[in-house]
Amino acid sequence: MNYVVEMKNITKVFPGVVANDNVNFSVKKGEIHVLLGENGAGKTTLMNILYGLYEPTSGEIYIKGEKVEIKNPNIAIEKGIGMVHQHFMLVEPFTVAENIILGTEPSLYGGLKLDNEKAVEEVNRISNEYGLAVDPNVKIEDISVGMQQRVEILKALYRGADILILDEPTAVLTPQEIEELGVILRNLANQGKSIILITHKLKEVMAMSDRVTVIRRGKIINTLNTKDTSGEELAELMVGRKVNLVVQKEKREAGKSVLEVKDLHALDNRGVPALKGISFEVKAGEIFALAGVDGNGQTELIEVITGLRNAIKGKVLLEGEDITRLKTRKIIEKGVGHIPEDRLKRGLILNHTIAENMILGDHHKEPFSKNGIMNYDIIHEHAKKLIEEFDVRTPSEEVNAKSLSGGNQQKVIIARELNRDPVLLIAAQPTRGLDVGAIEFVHKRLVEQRNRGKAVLLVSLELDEVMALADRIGVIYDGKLVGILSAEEATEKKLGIMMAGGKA
Amino acid sequence: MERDSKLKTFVENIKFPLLAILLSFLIGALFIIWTGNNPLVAYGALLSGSLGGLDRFGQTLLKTTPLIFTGLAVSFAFRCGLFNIGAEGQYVIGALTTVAAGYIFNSIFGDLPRFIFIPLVMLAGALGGALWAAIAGFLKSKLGVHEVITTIMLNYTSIHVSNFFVRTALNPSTLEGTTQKAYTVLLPESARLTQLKEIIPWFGYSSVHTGIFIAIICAIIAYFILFKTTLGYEIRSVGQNSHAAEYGGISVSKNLVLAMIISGMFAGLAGATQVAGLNYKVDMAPISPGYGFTGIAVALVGKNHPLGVLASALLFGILSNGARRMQIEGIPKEVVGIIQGIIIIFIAGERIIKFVSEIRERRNRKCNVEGVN
Amino acid sequence: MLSIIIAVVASALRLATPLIFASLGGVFSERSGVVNIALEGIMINGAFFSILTTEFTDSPWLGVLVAAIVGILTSLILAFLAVHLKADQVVTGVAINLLSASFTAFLLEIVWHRSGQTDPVENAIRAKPLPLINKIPIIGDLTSQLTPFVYLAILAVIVSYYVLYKTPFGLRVRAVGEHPRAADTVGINVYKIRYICVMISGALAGIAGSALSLGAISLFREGMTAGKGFIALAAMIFGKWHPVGAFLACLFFGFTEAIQIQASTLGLGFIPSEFLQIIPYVATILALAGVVGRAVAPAADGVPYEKGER
Amino acid sequence: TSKTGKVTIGMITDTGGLGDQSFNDSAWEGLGRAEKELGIERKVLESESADDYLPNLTSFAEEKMDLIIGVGYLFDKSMETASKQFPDQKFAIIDAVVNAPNVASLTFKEEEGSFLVGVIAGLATKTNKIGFIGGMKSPLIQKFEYGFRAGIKAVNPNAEVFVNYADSFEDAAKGKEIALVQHEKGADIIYHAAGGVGVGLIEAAKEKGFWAIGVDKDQSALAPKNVLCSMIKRADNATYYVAKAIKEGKFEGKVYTYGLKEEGVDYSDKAGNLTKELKDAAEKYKKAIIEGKIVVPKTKEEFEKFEAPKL
Ligand SMILES: Nc1ncnc2c1ncn2[C@@H]1O[C@H](COP(=O)(O)OP(=O)(O)OP(=O)(O)O)[C@@H](O)[C@H]1O
Ligand SMILES: Nc1ncnc2c1ncn2[C@@H]1O[C@H](COP(=O)(O)OP(=O)(O)OP(=O)(O)O)[C@@H](O)[C@H]1O
Ligand SMILES: [Mg+2]
Ligand SMILES: [Mg+2]
Repeated sequence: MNYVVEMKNITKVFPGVVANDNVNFSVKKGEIHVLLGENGAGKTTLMNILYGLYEPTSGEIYIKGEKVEIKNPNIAIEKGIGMVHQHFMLVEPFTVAENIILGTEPSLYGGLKLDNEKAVEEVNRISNEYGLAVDPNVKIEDISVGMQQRVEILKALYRGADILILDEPTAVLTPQEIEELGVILRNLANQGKSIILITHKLKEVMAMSDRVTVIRRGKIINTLNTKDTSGEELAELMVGRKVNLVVQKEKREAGKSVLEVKDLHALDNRGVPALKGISFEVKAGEIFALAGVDGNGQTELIEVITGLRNAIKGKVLLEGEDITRLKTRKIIEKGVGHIPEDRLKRGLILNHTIAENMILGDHHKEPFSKNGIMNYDIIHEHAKKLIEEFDVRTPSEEVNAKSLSGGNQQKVIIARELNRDPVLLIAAQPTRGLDVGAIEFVHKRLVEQRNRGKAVLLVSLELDEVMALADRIGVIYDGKLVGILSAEEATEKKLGIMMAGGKA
Repeated sequence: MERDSKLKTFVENIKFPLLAILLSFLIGALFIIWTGNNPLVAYGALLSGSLGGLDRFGQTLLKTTPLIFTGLAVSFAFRCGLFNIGAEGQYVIGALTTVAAGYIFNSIFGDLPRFIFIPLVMLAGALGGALWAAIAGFLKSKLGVHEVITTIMLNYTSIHVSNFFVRTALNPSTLEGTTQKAYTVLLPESARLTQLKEIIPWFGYSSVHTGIFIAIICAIIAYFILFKTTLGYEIRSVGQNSHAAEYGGISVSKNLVLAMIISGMFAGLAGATQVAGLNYKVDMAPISPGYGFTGIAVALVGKNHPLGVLASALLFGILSNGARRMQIEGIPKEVVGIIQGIIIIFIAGERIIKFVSEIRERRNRKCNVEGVN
Repeated sequence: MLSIIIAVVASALRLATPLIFASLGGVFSERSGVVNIALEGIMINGAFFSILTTEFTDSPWLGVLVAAIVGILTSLILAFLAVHLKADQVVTGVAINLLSASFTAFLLEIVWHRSGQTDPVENAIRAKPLPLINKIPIIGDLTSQLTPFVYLAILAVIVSYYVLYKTPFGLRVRAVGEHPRAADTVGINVYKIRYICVMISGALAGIAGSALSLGAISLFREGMTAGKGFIALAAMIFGKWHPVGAFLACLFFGFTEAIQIQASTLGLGFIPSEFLQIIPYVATILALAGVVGRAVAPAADGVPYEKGER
Repeated sequence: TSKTGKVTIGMITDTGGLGDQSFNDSAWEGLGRAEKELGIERKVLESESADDYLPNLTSFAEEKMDLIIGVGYLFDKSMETASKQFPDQKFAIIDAVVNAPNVASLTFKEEEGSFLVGVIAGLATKTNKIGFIGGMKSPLIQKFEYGFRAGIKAVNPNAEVFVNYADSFEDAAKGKEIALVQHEKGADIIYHAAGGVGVGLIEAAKEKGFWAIGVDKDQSALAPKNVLCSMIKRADNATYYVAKAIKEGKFEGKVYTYGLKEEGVDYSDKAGNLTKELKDAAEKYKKAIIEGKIVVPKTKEEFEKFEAPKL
């Protein structure tokens, strides 16, 4: 057989966890092969082993038929393996070109001088060759996530990768970008590159891949040809039970207005206007979704509503009361729950225990504390209850949040925010990086919240999610609201046009 | 069951520090031999000089007292993500305000009863340190000025500020009309801390004073604040991830300033107890006594845990008081400095020990594999 | 008046010189992600061994070389513990400072059989008028008051800038300090880069020590660094972890100190001397608070790199 | 008395420590002489900080030393406490007065020695500009300053005197900077009373080729060609004599003042840099002071009132 990658009997043990258990996994030349599995199944671990970041506890790897020991990424790169990581590996203050050439820099005078011109040239060359347009001279911190991902792919191609691993590449992309990525990947595959794609999104699996390998709790369940299977079957293999992929949601009359945003203006971190007069309202008993391409003011909007950023003009009203100038703590107390888009930066304190994370924001209130004294017995009981209720996979509530997988970290946050029973729940990318089982769970919770007469503001880049959950959909573009559609009138096409700034 | 595992982690926790101390003494022995001395004699002197009898132990506690305070100061700030190199300066200012308060209260109210006067001057010292630290905390939280620089700069500044007041406003020549002195007026008798030997005669000639109790109480308070109160929760949250803390409705700027103030209070109390328990005055000095810097080491060896600080301060107290006896035996006092350095290195690099055992393990494993093949 | 101004400028440059070397050392180390509190200790070692070498070989430049080598050796302790074993970098630095102060005092005892200070070496590195240039009016006067260390320091700034910002090596260093995992994934050996940078840092701090002893008072005294390593660290932060920034910050410190020494000459004698003493420190704080503003450290500064951690 | 049965004397340095090339060393040398000549045993404790003074005193007292000497005025309060705590223990303090029956206070008239080197400087200067570098501004160091300035005033009232305080007794580099700038301003002779800071002065003198005047001990060994002379303070004599008194059982807890008359201070010229005229002038003034014809000022106020008699 013409396998470019064969991983045989790979086992990887972390203290307390068997992340990969006797895994066999192979990839053919020129195929797009999806590695599918729920959170914490061991996908990233397996790929990190292939890329030389982890040493396997046992097992063998063959690349193009040759047995190799991949001790470090250098060897992986040498063997033609490139990897785009789940969390991007880009140096933020560096330019695109600098990031791409890093480690294999073109130079003059025998390495004594960086050849910047050559670097830019090279980047332009490969970017043309593969149809991945980037501006080599801008800094990473100034470009969108989608663009950053292109840089990551270019990084691998620049190093001559013919086996490309992408770890959840679509989690942060807009529908258009996902579509573009699909085209790019197919082109690359047609040029003979082999692609390993990690994802939880069944729709993408079906659309993009040639074959699928399903992994569950560290073990390989099966490898299938995409055309011989279905989303439902994959979902079931992945979580080990039947999954309901359609959100159940009956119609409901919205109540009075809970959140009102009026002509809001705000600046971003660099002092550039990010919100340019945005107005909308979210009513009790409805899910109002804010769709839009990343970087159009969503982050700033949420920060202003939750008191993390100051507005320069305009008002935010919660149940009729002006909360524009209130501090975050007051806003939380008034009943605003917030699932932040960046869980590592905002949502969790990684070196605190899960129990301590479960009370962040409520730590100063009874029963968790009284007169400034914490009650750790209650805090631990509380955490145990939520872990049980939200199915957080962890040995105990006393481990640090750091040691949880991405999906389970998200569950901790959701548990905390929902448990507070907020009148307004702001959910920003609440299912980013989650597996179908977990997504089903989160979606159910959001709908439940709405059904209980609470207001939900959903901010998502995933049109599927938006359309499945929302009662009304607003589209944000360049700091302004392009328009608001009801769930009935919204179609993927209409929304896509609005997200690009066009009127529907 | 739970108790059992707690005991286990406790043993785990102190195993490496103990090994580190042992190893450092072994290496220190080489240096002692190098100077032509007998390490057994030297270490005998070190131990008997610091632990041989209650009076010597009293002198050890005397050395330990300020180190507990500065160790607490450094570790408390650390918990909020602040590196307080400035315990040194806060100590100096705390000592100064203690003397000043002693004079001022005495001249306003006359002879105050001890149970009022002592808390008053302690408070003054704590406030002095707090104020000095607050400058750094405030600049950090409002203007983003790196606290390492401000505290270094404030250390130097504090010495000159102190010298200025010693030379002028607080000098006996100004206040009592004597000739110019190189130190301040003395702290009134009733503001002075009781010597332990007055309560327990066995402490003999030692000068240890009730400041040691204040220090221990402060360690317990620090522990309580950090791990049992919402304030501590907030401070630790800001220290670990200020973005998440902010998201959880915790004011980053408020907690940065608060942590710095509390840290400064501990350092200020070091100065206050040193003045009220031992010196009764502040000298004009070109440099400060270095408790702030040793406090960094104390905090780090104590793993930034208030109770760990108690233990590590005692260790440093034993070493530096024992050094006295070693000096009398004619062994260069530098050896003790070397041992202290090596202890910290080993504790910092507790993985050195793990590393060595790992290498051994790996070698064993290799042998086994080869054996099988 | 002119001669006073020249004297102050010369004084400022001389006072800044050891700081410049040390803070460049700090820049290298911290740009790669290793906090180097040990500058102070490395400096004292450099100061001691440069004098020791000069005493026995009568060659001061050999002394400077040995100071650099000893600096590297000392920094290897930091590298081994902090980079290799991922020990806390600050703790390790504090330990090295303590150890170095005691170790040099100990050796002083062993070699010279005394404590306190050595005798001055005959052949130190002193200010010399430069041929030809000393004929130029103002510049000649100025240069005749500068030691070769001053020129060496300025050269070191230029070279450091070039290395960090114009070479592939520099790009890697900065990448490792910002995002070590990203560097690792493109095959850069994070540990190797950090080792090299810490060693460069050690060499520079060692030279800084020799500039303090050989370049100023031509003998070794216990405690002669007197916190200069920490001031250098402050200068590095002040200069935003940039070689040129650090250089300017050191000059600033040099000037404030020189002016304070000259206060009476400059008609400031009526101010209590303690107030003049605090000028450099207060000025630094004010400058940071008002003018320079927030300094942002390399993102991974002080964080040990674990290969297999998420 | 030690195990060996010898008379044992413990000396405690101030924070300057041994090797200060100054009065700690000098006091220690005096005991060294006593060790050789009188067969006593000497022990030393170096104080890391002022907080060590009392514990060091009590540690020696616990050892039952025959005499404990504290070097430096900063010992005064701790000495007071210790002398009360150990009424049977004999103590001596240098540079300060402690009124207790078991404490001998050994003080010096630094202003008198400084006056003589002031006379020498005032006569030797070619530029008519002279420098003084003090350590920390304290009453003790001001005795040096005003004694020195009085000496200059006596022989050369028009000479300009630059005075700088280093605010340190340690920072030699700063001493060098101060000296270089004083020299740049024209000073060709600079005197110091600044401990380790003075090391920098002497280095500057060597580099630039001007005269430095040493202090406490004869410092000409540091730069024989550039140390004009030194004002010496015979702490060694003081400790030697008090050791002798102990040995002979004649110890008295009173104040001893060592001036020119008592050979407690003097000027010294081991390198032989002083010309005959300079020496003669110095001797002339020395005699006048010993005879009480001149009372040397030790403070600013006294200095301002001071009028040198024509000799
Ligand atoms: N460095 C590590 N140390 C300890 N445990 C780890 C480490 N990395 C991963 N694990 C554990 O190994 C298991 C597999 O994790 P991995 O990241 O491979 O999952 P994943 O399939 O990529 O999940 P996700 O979809 O959430 O990214 C998890 O239980 C995780 O907690
Ligand atoms: N990650 C951080 N590390 C260090 N300091 C920080 C961090 N984040 C914030 N700060 C400090 O806290 C200051 C204030 O932060 P923040 O914006 O949260 O408070 P604020 O809203 O301005 O305070 P207040 O509401 O009390 O006026 C910042 O200027 C900064 O100095
Ligand atoms: Mg993953
Ligand atoms: Mg705010």
